[in-house]
Amino acid sequence: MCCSTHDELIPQIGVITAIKTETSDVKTFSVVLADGKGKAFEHMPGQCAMLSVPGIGEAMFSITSSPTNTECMEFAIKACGKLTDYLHTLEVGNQITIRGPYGKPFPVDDVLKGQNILFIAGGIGFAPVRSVINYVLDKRENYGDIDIVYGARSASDLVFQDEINTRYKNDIHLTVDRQEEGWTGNVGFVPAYLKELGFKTDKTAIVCGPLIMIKFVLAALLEMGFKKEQVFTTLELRMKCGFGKCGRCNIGSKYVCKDGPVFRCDELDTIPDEY
Amino acid sequence: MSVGEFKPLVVAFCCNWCSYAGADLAGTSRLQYPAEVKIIKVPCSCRVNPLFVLRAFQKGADGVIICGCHPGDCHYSTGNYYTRRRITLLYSMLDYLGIEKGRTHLEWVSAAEGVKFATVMNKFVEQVYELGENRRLEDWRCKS
Amino acid sequence: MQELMKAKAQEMLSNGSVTRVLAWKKGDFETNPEPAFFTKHVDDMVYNQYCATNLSNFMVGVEKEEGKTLVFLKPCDTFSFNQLLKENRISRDKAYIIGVGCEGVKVIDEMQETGALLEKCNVCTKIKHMVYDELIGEDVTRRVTDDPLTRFKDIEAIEKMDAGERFAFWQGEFSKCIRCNACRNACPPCGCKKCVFDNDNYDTAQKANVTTFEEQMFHIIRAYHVAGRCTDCGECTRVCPQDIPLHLLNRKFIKDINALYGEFQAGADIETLGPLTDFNIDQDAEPSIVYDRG
Amino acid sequence: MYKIDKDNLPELFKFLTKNGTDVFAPVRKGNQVNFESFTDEVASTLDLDTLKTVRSPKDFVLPQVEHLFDATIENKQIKLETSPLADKPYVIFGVRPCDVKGIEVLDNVYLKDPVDKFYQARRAQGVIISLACTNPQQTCFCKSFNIDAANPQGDIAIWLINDSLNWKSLTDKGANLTTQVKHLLQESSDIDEVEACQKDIQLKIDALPYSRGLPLDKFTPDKLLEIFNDARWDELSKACIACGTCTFICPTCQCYDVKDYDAGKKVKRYRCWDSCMYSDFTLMAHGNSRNTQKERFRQRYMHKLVYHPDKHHGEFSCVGCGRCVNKCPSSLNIVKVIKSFEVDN
Repeated sequence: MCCSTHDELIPQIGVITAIKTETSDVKTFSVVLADGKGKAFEHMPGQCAMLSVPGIGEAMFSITSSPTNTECMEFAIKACGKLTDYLHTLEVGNQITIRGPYGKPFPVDDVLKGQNILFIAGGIGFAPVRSVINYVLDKRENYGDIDIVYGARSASDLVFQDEINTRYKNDIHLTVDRQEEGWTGNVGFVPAYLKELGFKTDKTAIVCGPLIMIKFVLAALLEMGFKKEQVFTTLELRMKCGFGKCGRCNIGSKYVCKDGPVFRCDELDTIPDEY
Repeated sequence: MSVGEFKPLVVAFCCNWCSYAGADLAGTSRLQYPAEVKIIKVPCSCRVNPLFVLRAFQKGADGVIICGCHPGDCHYSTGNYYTRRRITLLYSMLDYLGIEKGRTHLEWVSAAEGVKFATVMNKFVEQVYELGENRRLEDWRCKS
Repeated sequence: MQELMKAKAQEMLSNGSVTRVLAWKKGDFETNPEPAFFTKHVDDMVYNQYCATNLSNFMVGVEKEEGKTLVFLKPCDTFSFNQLLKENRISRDKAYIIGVGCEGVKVIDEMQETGALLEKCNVCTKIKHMVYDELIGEDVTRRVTDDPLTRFKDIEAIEKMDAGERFAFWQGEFSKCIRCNACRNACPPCGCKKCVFDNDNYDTAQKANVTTFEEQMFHIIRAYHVAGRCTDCGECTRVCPQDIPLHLLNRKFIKDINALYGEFQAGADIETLGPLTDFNIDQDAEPSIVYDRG
Repeated sequence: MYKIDKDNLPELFKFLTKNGTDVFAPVRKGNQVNFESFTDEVASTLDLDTLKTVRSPKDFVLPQVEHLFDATIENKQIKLETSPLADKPYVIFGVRPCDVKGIEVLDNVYLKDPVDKFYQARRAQGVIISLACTNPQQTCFCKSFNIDAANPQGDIAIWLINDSLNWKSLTDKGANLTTQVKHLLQESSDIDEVEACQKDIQLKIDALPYSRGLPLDKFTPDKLLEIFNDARWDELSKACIACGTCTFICPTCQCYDVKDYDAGKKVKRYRCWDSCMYSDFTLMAHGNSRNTQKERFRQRYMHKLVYHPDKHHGEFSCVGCGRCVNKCPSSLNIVKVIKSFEVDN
């Protein structure tokens, strides 16, 4: 972990090395340490980091890049609040602060090993899932078949277009909420599309998206014969510390920052419905 | 900062229609008024929320002066009548809390009163010089 | 009185003329009744000299809910009710007000009587209910003083100090503040949906008093925001866990308003314009009146 | 065991402050008693008889505001200047047994995975001198949480008997401090006297209204969902006015917020106490997971009675000090909550 000599709340300084505009309100930022020592820390897919611009605020973001990217860490960030709006005004070369990694990752090196994996994402929820997909693709021999189902409000809201058209091309099923000109793919919400595609239940599913989508996807998967134990998801709540002290991101006695953000769906039944 | 070097910061909230024009006139007439005065233009003197006054002090002001149209001349008819009551109460409260009276002031300055603007500012800045650095309404974080 | 109140409340609940009753509920001790809504039975209802809470404030919470609310108000609470009514935060036809007499609210410490009454009760002149549908029981309210100026004695004492002493006095008081916001939340007119001290777009939203400046700013602005609307109900001082005499701020505004713009009692009626939303073209004093006095 | 006359306490405190140790002791100001830094001026207003300070000694280990760092941004370069950790030794004198336990509850949160270095540094510098409760009050319910008001923990325990303090060191830290001030203490072997005092305290505690057992056995982590979904929360939270009084005077409430203050030339980042009673506690750009006061109210009590025990081997994060009983503007408190769950639905 960072700065072992000082408190966990003291961040490191990072610098933005690249900014890629994904959609009208999503940008992907590449971040390395400002002192030239490369990545701020090593992480596993599904873990998060606290990014901040002093004076604006600090917030938790999932790390969008895979640990197999040895050069930098990437964060796909949607402009939707004070800090994220400000981040969108930054340019390459601007500095931010970074600390982490926080949270429990997806179990890529144990439970998921050798499994067929079904990735399901909605909107900006593709960000944390991308980390796992890239990890799996980079260690392809360790895993079985993979499928990706990804939906967004419209074609222009689909993030990571480059990878969708190249790396993911053969495995991805896209859908948008409403019919629009020039769109030849599926139209409809993710849960319905999922049922239409009718996957076999010999897979482990990884779901991320808006909460309401997660709930309906889970219902669809159960209907298709999946068990809750086969489904992993990742949640988010307001966080301030990132390691279970500041006391706000709890759902029941579980802290999302420390005991999550990745939960196996049967765990969700043991915690209150307050997320 | 040693006492000898004290150079106050004075914030003047000026209404767009009268006092700001008055300040302009003072400028174009080449009348001298102190550089310590920083003008903030407001649409009307009644736009000045008490919080503005306090926040000016917080951010390092040593004196705050509010200028508006003469009663009866408000561009919005009645704005400065409200100002009159509000600011009277605010100043009275600051006095009640033990803040020096001379740090706050209100003056009606019309667009034609360039001379008055300069005189008022000179007098007010001088008064703030006498009072010295603002200690009672300061936020040390903004000073260090 | 308590039995009369209970009987009336039960009757109105049973015959459906009100949906809920807002009153006080028995606590573990005689000394800690809590404000409560009753919808079926009123067995736990109490009314005694420890029922301090100004129930008018709770009427805002049920404004959006269906049905009529029976609320018991002490004379001074009715002023707050009127003030809320005037600001359109509650509506008259959703409330059935029963005015109850008041012998003063006792101060408790560690759930035991201290023998004292709340400060506001010691200078109370609000002996009449300003708004009600019905008065209950014989009138037990007592007038403490015929001189309405009694309540300004403490203010005058502070005004007589020199500026340095005043500053030291208030610093001593404000430094106790833990910014729990109890004064704000208990105050009927303090009703902004998003308080400026909670609004992240301003750096006034700091949640804690990091510097002495913030202690002053919070209390000046809070008092100012209710100037001309404060009925002097004294809830701020009562709820302050740190015993800060917050009423001395509000009452200073009331004193100034009375002196400069004529006698005004917020909540006495719902028609008169508040002193800060009104003006007198020829007679209003200039702010320089503050510099000129003593 | 040692002894010292109550009247000689100022001398002891003076000796400690002279030797570079800050002393905080209960001091009366107006109607209130709080832990204040000891100086000659407050010597005459020391108050060891009042049972509870308004603010808990939490202030000394987890202050309401703690500066983390200053950040400056120049030419697109961010520079951080980290605040130093606490390095001055201090003594908190007269901490009540419940508050000692309160600090232990905080330790379990802040000194474990990961360690909070600011907290750790403060904690390491402090010596806690506890004081048995000779006169417990009717708002006390420490007994329900198995805290023995007659046997205070901490580094040094004190029993105040007839204006004389019986002093017993309990830890190495306590022993060190005792050695340091030995010349101001007298040796004593009045164990009988202390035991009599303890018996007396226990009798008084047993007679308190809240000592007749609160139904805490209803609050077990295995019933988490059942309690969470209970209809009683609606009713209980009605009178809550969403202030933070209970949270801020509570010796175990531990949540904090991290805030920035832009002071022009630099940005100051600090953490400060936060309250789960506030609506912005869980507010995010896309919404709020606890939208109503009922949910916020429930969170506070669930945390104290169910979540915390679930995470910390059954330890409740309430110590029965009774401050909330005393200070809630609406007369709500944790006792009312616990009692309302006495009967199963």
